[in-house]
Amino acid sequence: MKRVATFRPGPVFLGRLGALLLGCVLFLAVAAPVVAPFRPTDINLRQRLLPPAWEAAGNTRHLLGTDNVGRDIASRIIWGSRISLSVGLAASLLGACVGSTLGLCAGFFGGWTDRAISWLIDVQLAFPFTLFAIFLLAVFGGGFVPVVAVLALATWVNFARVVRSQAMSLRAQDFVLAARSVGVGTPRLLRRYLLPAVLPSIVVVGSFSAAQAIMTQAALSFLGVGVDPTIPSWGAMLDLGRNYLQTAWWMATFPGIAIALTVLGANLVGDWLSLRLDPRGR
Amino acid sequence: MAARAPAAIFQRCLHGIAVLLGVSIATFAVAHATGDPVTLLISASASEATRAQMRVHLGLDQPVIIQYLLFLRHALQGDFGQSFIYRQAVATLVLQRLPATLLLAGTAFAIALGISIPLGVSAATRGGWSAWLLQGFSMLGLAIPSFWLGLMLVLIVSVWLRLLPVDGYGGLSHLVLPAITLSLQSIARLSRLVASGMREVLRADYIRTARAKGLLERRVIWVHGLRNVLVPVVTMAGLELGDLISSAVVVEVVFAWPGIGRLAVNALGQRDFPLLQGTVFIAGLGFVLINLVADILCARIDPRIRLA
Amino acid sequence: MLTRRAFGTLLASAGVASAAEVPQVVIASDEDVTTLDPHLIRNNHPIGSIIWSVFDSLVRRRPDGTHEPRLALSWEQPAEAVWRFHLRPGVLFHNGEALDASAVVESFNRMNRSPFNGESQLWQQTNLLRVTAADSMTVELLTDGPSVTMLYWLEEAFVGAPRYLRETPAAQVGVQPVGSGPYRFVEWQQGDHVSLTANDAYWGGAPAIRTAVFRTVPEQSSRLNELKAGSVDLVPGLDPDSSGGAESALSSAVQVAGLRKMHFGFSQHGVAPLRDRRVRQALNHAVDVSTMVETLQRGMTTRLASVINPPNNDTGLPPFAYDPHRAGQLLREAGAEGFAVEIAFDAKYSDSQESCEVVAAYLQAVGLDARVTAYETGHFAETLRARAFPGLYFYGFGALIEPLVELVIFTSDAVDNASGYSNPAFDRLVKRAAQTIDETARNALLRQAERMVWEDAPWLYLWHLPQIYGQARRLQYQPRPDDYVEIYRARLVA
Amino acid sequence: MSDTLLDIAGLNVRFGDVAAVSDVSISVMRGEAVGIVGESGSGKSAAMLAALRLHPADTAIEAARHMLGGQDVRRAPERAMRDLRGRFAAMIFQDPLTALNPLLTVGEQIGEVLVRHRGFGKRAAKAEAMELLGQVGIADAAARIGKYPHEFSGGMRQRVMIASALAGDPALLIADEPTTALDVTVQAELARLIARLQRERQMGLIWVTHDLALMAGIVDRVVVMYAGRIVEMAPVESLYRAPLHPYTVALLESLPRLNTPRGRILAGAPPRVDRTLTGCAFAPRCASRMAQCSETPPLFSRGETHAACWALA
Repeated sequence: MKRVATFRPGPVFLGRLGALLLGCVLFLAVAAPVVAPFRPTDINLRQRLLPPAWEAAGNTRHLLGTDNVGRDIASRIIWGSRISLSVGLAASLLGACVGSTLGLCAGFFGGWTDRAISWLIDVQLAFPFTLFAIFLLAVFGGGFVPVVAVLALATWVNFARVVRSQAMSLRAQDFVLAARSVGVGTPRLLRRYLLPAVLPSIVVVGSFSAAQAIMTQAALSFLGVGVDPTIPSWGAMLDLGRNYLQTAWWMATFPGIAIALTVLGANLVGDWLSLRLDPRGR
Repeated sequence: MAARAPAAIFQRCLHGIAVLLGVSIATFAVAHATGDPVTLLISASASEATRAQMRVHLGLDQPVIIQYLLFLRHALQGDFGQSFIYRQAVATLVLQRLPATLLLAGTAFAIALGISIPLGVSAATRGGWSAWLLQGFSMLGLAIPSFWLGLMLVLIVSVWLRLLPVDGYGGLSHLVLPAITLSLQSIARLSRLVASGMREVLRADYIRTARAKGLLERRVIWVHGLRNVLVPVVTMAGLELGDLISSAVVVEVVFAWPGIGRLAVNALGQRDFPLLQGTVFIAGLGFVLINLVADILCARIDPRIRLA
Repeated sequence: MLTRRAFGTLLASAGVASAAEVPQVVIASDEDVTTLDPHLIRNNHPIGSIIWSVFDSLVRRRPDGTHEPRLALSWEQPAEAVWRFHLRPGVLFHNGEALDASAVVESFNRMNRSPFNGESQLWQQTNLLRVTAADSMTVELLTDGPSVTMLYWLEEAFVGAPRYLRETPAAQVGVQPVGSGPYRFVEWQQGDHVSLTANDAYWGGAPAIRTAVFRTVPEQSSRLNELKAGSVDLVPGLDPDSSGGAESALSSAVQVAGLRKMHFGFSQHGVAPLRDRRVRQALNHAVDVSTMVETLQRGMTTRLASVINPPNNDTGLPPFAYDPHRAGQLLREAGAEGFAVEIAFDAKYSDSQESCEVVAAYLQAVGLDARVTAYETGHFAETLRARAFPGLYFYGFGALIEPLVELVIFTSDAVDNASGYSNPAFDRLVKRAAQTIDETARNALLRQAERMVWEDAPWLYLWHLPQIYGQARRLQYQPRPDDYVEIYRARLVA
Repeated sequence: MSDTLLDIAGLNVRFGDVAAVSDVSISVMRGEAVGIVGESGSGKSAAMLAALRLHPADTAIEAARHMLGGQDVRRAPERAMRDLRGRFAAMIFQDPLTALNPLLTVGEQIGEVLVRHRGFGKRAAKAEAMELLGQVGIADAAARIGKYPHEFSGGMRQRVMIASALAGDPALLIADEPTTALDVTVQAELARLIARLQRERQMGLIWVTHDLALMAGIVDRVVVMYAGRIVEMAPVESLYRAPLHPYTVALLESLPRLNTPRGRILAGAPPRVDRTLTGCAFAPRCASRMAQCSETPPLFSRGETHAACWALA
């Protein structure tokens, strides 16, 4: 068999790259007030639609140019990271809580609970999610909470399925039987024994779900129902910039890149984590 | 072929129906939480009498449960009622748009399979450039928002290079860009699954036996190896196809593709209950059917699977 | 002045290339038509132009607001509440049926039945009581009290082929329209396009463009790309920023004086301070509309100088100068410094968001706590109709030249009076004007009402929505200010 | 064709820093049956896989001489090796459950060897496969040809494995612990089957096992391996009657006999092969350990028996 290429970026290297990307985004989100040259809402009609600094008509104070009402794109991307990160984290956290608990109960109790929860999982999977998300946001408005709730609706399934299958296999294992034989109550058993055992895979699914949530939030903004467009989020900037693709390409391109890099980072970290926790690299 | 107990298939269908019921309940419940549709259906200056007449006409004055049961009975006969805004039977509207969505989703699905399987297999067996390509596809595929990719593709391929039409529904040339845009995420997911599946299968004893029999490497990998990877791939492919149909809406908007996704988006914006329920229901039905076919396919590939 | 007929024949005989070679003209719009039933159509232009091309009505408005005889050759008002129309002889519907008084009566009565009366507003707006055929070619309309705006609402009262409407199920009528307009219906591919072909038997002469296709392209950048790629000929609804995107070897941006009056409505039932005239005037002074026009609209439009569109507006009305100091003074006088106010807009129109954000900044500059909120399309329409906006709302209204109608919406009981502005003196003035047949007397009353509402500042006056089309260079067509695409008047440059 | 089917001298196999096989020489004549015995981890399977060059590419294999069916394996291109495997030399593996492809029918897994190596058409291959199933003692072959491995018992599956090995009409058959995964009653039956087939077809046979008892009736000569090295080679009778190497002695004593039902258990465990071993690997567990044992003993011969133990020096 042919020899495998000498240098191929191992998952560890990519994992670090992912961590670096996420680290930068986290730093920007936290240090936004200090790092961002302007406030995201500073409107300056005279400075509208300036191209990035390196272009002829660019202005060095606005590194990545300005948008249709003269706000600094770079600052909005820095501030926007807060929304996108928080949406991504909140959605996957909420998804994790709901999904894992349901998964645990389904896997551990089996029988009717398992059948009901699996039915719920199948219904969720059978659902044209994007359409449903648009619908829910149309009904409840595009505020931060509704968006996170809707995105959690998409991510809980990932957690539920992983945790359910793990819980089922763990249930049969000796340390669970031993604990049960010693008379450990079910809630304690779930919390002290099963949860820590499934925690690692929750973390893995968590990073993928965060990536998925950020992507979906951007898509929802594109369809006009994402987080309230007046809040500087990358998705809203992308939606705003799409009509300026030819006349002011930077308005859409830079938020698009920001989303791509963050999601890339989250996926790489996910890959690395899943490899560390399950060496067979499923 | 091992005989498949018909009871097992029936049980799968029952499960499918239960799922479909779940889908319809969810749509119906949320659709009605959205407030009074009549305000949108009638222009601002219509008289109250007209509005009441419209409410009766649409059956909105009956209790919700009755409306749902009515909806279900009709749905089973393929009658999803009249669309408020298009004033046509929802079934005809959706069925008219369904071919466009199926064509787009189907082509994207074919592209995804056509690329993922060979790429995944060669990444697992030969590594080298194919492993790089797979890494690139999966990293970018999941990171680039599909609508942004679509807009960029149109800008480059249609406007600057003038190779393909910008958008719209039509022959093959219209299908290329939207299908590629839509397929990217599926390629990312499927090729990774094929690669990891193949890597695992190649560690199996029967592969060593096949090689000990002096079989050509081609047969060892593509017959002995791939067949064992197919079961997880087919299951995921079923989910991917379903996902393609539902998440095609973004691509349909960018490429002006007259699919059911855009139909539903219009329906949402204007509180068109019947159209919304019909679209989501039919998409859900499609999804259940796809998964059923995937299950049966898996059973044919791996006789050990009992259709439990 | 060129008469209608003369202009038509000129068109026909101008040696237009023969039918075969003339390629189809494609008009791209962002939404698909929801139905082709003439009495159920709710899409406004440009997609609504399909119905206006397939069907004809008694009268139509020329770009300058005057009325053009169509199916009615002439008309008179024998009494205050009676309108009599004499029909044009020899007009045939696309399926061969002949146009006569009974056809008009059939269509008008249809508009009064459910569900059509939910959409067609003729009967409600003109208080129409009865439509009768005086003789085979004369139609009489009886209204409850005088109706000055009859001609305006008749423009949208389309006449369908009577027997076809009676005998065909509603669902099919909505998909297979049969009218008497310059274009016949060919096919409707849902969500993609509607194609029309020239009606050679049209009384005004066969239109020059043989095939017209209205295509649905939701994404604006795709519409512009198609225009530049030459696969689309007309893209209505561009804004100053995107108009640059229409310039190419094959296409250019064509601008027409806009009529739609863009403004922020002050919701009287909302935040208390908004009911005080001084506060409303202060808000008008607080916003530098001239700079917004110069930058956001790239100077491609004009500030609103009155609630009435030119040429009928009173040029003597003083516009609100940008004077934050005066605004602060007025707010202090009214004891309304720093109150919180919501600025709402319809999320469907992303370009309206920029105006809201800029105005919010200006209001914050004078100490108000202004917050911008996006409303989902359905929710926005609902709130508008229920007059339930808590603060300011960004809206565009009245792309028409009809002083009385433009003023009527400010009367307290007008359905479209979304801001809830009510001024009994103003109501009396407008009512009297509506009943004054003598034109000069009526105009004096209108002038007085115009000044009164202007000073009352029920709106934060902005500008006329710039009317910009992306148009292929090969298409010779003078676009209208109201997005209505009269493709039958267009020709292809040889 | 010369009568020597396989001739290996000085074979070394290393996985990374693990010396699985060190300096092994073995040869098999047509019609001869050689047994290779040793505890698990003694390198016997690794040696056999090396014989057919079935190790993954990154395994370090060197040999002074490595002839298989007239080909010099050290320089043979992969294509040539593929023609040999299954045709000249066939292999049977230990666990029939995992060694057969679960998703291909029994008929396909036998037929593919016929198609590949003996130019059979699809239908002819199926007929011949049925015939082969009959030869290995599977009744009602016609009905069972379309069945899948999971529909057969352990013993039956191993018979299918044998049938697919015979399909290539090989000259040399390597059986790598074929009966270990089966229960005792079936083991004896299969052993007799293989022995019979070997006699009928005059094949060379290598029987790899850790079960000394079962091997006795089948093989002519025995090679004992320990920690990757050959510690003793002898004809089967002299091995049983007069084992020379202490390890062989211990192995034989651990066999259950009428008077010592449980046999004497050999103390300790085979050393881990990943440490580079010097001297006699068995020394730590050897009762008659001597100073000299720290050096690697060569093979001393006593008549037809050879043993690597300084006690014989």
